[in-house]
Amino acid sequence: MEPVVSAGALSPWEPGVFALFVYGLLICVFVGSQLFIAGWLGEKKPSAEKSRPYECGVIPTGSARLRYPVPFYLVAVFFLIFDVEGAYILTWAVSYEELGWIGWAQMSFFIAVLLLGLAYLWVKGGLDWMPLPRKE
Amino acid sequence: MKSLVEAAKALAEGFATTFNHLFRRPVTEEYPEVHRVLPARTRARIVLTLDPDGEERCVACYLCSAVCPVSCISMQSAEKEDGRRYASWFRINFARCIYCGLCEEACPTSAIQLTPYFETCERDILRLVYEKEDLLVQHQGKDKEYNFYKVAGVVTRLAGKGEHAREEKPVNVKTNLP
Amino acid sequence: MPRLIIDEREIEVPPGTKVIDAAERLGILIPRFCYHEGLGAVGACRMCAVQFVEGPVKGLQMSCMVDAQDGMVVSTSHEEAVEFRRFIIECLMLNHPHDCPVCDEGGQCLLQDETVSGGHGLRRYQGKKRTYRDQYLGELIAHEMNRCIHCYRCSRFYQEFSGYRDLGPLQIANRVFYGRFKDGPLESPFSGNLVDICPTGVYTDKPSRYKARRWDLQRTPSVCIHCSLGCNTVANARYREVVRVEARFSGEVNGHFICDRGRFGFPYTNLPGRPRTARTAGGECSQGEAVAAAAEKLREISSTFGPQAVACFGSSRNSLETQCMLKRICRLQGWQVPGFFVDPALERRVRAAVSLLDASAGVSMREVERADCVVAAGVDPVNEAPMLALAMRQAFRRGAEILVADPRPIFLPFPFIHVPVSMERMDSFLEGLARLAGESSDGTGVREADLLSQIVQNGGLASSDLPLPVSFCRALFGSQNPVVLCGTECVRESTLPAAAALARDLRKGRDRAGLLYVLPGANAFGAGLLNSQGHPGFSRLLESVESGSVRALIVTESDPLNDFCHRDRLLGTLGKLDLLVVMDFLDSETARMAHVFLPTTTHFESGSCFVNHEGRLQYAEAVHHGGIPIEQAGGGSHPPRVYRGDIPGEGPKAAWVILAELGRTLGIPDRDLLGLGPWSLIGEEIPSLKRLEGTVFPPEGIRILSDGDPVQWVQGPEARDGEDDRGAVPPGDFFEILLTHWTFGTEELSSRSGPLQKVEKEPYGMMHSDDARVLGFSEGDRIVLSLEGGQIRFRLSVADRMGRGVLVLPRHRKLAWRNIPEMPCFVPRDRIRREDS
Amino acid sequence: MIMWFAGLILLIVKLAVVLGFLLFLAAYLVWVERKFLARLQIRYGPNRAGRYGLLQPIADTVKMLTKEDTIPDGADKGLFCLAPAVVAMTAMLMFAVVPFGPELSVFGRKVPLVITDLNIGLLFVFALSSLGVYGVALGGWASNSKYSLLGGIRGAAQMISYELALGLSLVPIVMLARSFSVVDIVQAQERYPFILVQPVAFVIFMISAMAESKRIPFDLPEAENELVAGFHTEYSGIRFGLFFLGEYVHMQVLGALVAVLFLGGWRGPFLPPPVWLFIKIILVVLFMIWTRGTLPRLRYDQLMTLGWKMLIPLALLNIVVTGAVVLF
Repeated sequence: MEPVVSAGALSPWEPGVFALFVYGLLICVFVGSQLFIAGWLGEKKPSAEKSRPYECGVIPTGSARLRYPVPFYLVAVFFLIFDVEGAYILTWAVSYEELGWIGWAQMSFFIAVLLLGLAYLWVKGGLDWMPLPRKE
Repeated sequence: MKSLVEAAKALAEGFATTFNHLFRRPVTEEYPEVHRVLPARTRARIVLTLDPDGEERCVACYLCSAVCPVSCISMQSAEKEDGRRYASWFRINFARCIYCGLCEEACPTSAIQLTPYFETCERDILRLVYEKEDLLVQHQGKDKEYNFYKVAGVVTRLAGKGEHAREEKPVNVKTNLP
Repeated sequence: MPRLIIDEREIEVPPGTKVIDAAERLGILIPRFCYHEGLGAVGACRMCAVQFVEGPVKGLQMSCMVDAQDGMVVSTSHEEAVEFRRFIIECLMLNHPHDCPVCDEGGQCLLQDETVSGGHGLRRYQGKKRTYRDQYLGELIAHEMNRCIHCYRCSRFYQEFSGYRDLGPLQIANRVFYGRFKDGPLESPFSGNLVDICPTGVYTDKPSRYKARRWDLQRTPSVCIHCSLGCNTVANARYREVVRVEARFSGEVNGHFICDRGRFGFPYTNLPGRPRTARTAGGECSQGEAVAAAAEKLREISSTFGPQAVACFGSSRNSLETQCMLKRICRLQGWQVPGFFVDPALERRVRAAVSLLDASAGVSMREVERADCVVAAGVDPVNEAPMLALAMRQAFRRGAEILVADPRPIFLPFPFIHVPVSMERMDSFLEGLARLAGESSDGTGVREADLLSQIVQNGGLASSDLPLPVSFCRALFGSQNPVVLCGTECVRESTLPAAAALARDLRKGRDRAGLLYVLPGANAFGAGLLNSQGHPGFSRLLESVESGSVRALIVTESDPLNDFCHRDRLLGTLGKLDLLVVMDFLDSETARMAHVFLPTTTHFESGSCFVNHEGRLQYAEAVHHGGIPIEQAGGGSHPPRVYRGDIPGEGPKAAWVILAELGRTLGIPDRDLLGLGPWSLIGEEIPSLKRLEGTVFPPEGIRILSDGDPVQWVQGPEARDGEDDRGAVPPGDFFEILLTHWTFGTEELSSRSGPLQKVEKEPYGMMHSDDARVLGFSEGDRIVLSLEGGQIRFRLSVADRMGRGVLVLPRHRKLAWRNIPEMPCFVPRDRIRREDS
Repeated sequence: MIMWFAGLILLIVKLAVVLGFLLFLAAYLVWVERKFLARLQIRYGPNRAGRYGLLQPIADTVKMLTKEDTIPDGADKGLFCLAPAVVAMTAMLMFAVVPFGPELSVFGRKVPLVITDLNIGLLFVFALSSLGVYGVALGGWASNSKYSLLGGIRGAAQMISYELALGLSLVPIVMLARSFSVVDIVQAQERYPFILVQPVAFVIFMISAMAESKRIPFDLPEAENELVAGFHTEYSGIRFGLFFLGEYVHMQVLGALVAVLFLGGWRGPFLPPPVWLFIKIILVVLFMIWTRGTLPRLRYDQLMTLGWKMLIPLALLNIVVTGAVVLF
């Protein structure tokens, strides 16, 4: 594997970070110009009705910054855990050949533990999106 | 496992169905070029019709405006010289009308009728407010025969007291004869 | 107390209650056509049939004809009864025309409701329908006899209830016809009630013909302001226009009915000429600019000439809020105390009336109906307060003896004793009656003949004028519940205490003896309450204007030029003012003279309080929000096709709101004015009404005369200064001119009503036939009355049953009565002559 | 130095062509989608703007540019304006690592037909894909509208959930190619496309990709019949357009990734390599549209169950099995 920033990093001939930088710049220019043109061409007739948040004709009451339902929070936490674990798997994936069967066994154990964790969440109801009717 | 196979089968069936649709002829009728002939009872633009004698049928009884769920009909009734009740002005706001046909159903004189003509679009919303002169048409619409004043029993130029259909001569209140 | 069961629910009702009423108390509305609570039962329509299952009466019976009795078990939804009623409605509909779409009753038609609710949807009868020819019944009522279902309500109301005979049933059997013998306007001033009581569309309201359906109307409880009785009405508006006024039931005031003046008098609020924009000398402007201009000028005048150089003037048609605000502003600004009457004597009479009424004496119209003996002094009920005549008729129908002492020719729709006592002698006549009552209550032997001769002497009557039958005296002495009615319009000031004294004397040894003053104007009572002291009287005010000590006059909803006798003098005086501010909803002459004019709303447009003759505070709710009627805004054709955010002609505001704005512009803190709100405002100005603050206003109003200790509401009139109310009768050959009201054509607001202008009579003067003979006049002669103010021309009518030496003239708008210099007015005979053609 | 500038100009031209093509394709993808979907539903689809409605994307662009751009009361202005840009830019940036052909020789120098050949190409894609979530979540939150908020939260939760499955499904590919570089992965498919050896990974990736791009049947963040338009309810004009553009570029990039990772990328007989890539992208995208025309929207709990209880365990097992098979 080469280092991310190679010696020819600033060369426009290399498909490296410099090209990515220029590409990003181009995208910024494009989006910026779109916004500018729209701001210049767009109609401007503001009114109280228009700027009222849409609620199907009902005049909104209270703040729209509501508290999130708990399941979303749980999803966020699970994602955090599994994403971090995913990072370990990915690092193993590029070097599995060097690590061989031992590495595979270790990773399988790791994945098994991960699956066990998932099963635990599952059994505990962490993945149930709504309170299910409890089976008698 | 079995359910998995079934699910896959169901999915495949679904995809196949939509895929088959690709080769069917579209059912769309391309509206401005193709004008479909609408049934006579299609509920669209409202008209005020005339009775067989060629007089306005509307007696401005306010029933259509009462029954209108969106309150798009308004009028003022008045009396003509000959005793006919008529609408001195009659207004339908087609910007509000939902073409439900309740006015037609409520009309006791068959005056207000819905026609299949629906192309009433305007750029200026005020032009969708139709007055009586815009609404009146020179025919009887769907009901060719009915003539309210022939049966109503009120005195008009058509008929006096006791001269309408199925009416006796007026009672002579000052006679002793039976 | 009979207990009975109706539809499985038990109820106890007072004896004599009809079953139909008992059911209504339970909330069960039995179908009916002929039965009417105000008219009683006749059992003509057969619609209220119910099944009597158990008890003293059995079988199918008319619930309006059966008294509730113990042990009755009634079923209103019994199969047999329902079937019977279905047949009845079908029979009633046999001949009914097919004209609901063009019938004005449609939408408020009892027949329609019962037909639909009874399930009669299809006519099975294939024969010919009976028809009638309709009659012309005048400009108020339209007649369409084909629709009739022969319930007799109209003839019962017209003949039995109100006592007029020109409309009634003709013919027999299936051909019964209700109408007049000949075409012609109805004579009764209560004919409008036919519209309300007719269960179908035989009688419909002609002025509002085809204007609107019931469901389109904005309806709100209102109060009639065309006389002091304060009858309850329902105001109906549509398209920013009041289109109809109907009677509203009030158990205490008017019962079920109102008079035609109240019913058809409203069009003043819709007149095309009604002023809608403020004006200053510079022309039309906004309300705010006009207020600012007035305030600036007022500030200037009061800083130059002192605050006493500003005077205010209201009227008895002001709402109570306006009167209170006017008084408040005057006090806070140090202006002159406001007056409400152009006639100082009338002002004192009203003040006296208000002070003499207390809870133990004052009676409502309902109590007049229950009286068993009525003495009316100086009052002409049909002309001054029509519904009072109807109340007296109900008393008569229950057997009351009625005596009217008045020099004017009096007509009442029932037999009564008319004693044409002159106004001058009225008090002594009443005192005589009081003495009689007092002496008879002693129990000592009373020689009636002596007493009668005493009355004759005291009343200053010729013996031929006194057919005062002994039976009336007996009735008065023997009555349990006598009522004394007294006018304020024409009587002398001393008559009011005399009437009160009579009532007081009659009260001895009885439960109750009522006293009722007919006041001049819808809110004359309020004016009397507020006008306790300090106001100099209108003629003094005019003098100070003439002398220059009063420079500015603020007139709120009042037209002195309409009410004041001496027109030329008033015109000249108003012309001398530096500033004349007029607030009004009428296009009055005074308004046209104003330097600053501010349009106001009528009581139909902003809710207002009015206090009626018995001190009943009633609230008339606003029925619509004002603005030029759509019909006028559209110029007759369809309404304008433009969007606009405002209402055209919405400039006018309630007079008290404008006054408050004026006060605020003059620097009075807001919390002392509008910040108070109407109720606190009234409470602040009339301390006795403070207790009303925050109370829920009951529909029948609040009687502000409290029971218990008679409250001295206002200070009585100050000692007579002998200036205005001239005591001495000129000797011999003088005629006293009595300016009276007529039912139609004299009252300020209703005389602007188009329909009523069509039915009002041409003005004529009245004189005793003996007087006419002496002068060589006869009925129908054109007479000229030459006075200092100018000439008055009128047609003469002679009568036998009236006082001698009086000339009765109506305050009719077509009569030049304002040429009379001042009231009371005595005219030498030689000033009255026949006009030679 | 001259070479450097020449290279720079060449680079800019190349990038502009690629970006232009990307945007053009995104715009016409809208047309393709509407047309294709219409035929699936026995309709014509757009046929008014130009022949066969071919000018429709241009008309849409003009409309979006000239429409009034409203910002609702109480919105967080900065974030509200930023959100659509984030969505559009991350989607476009993702394309940077997709190779669209073998190296080309210009002025004697080799010009690679890829914008940037990062050795962590796949991780770059994951990172940007995660960044894109911000656009949705912030847009929903900043609008001060309840519908938007719900859409935003749903979008965030859905995208992070499927991010996992997406990432894990590619581990076998990485194992096979032994590199994160997308260029290397294409190179590794010289003999056979990975779809043949990794069908399970392909299925997982396909499903996750559709969920990532919030397309039916996974369009819960904008579910119009319950949330009006979800996180972009309050957006109008070009800001809405950027969201839209982002979505279609995202679709295209995901199509390209499928092509590159499983279908051999630009490889193919007869036709030039970029055309092959183009054909493959279009095929994948057409399949996504076909899915849209066929399947109804999932319920939210079904969505989560599919992601967490099926795809993730399956992807994990696939890794273990692949590892064993490859080692063996």
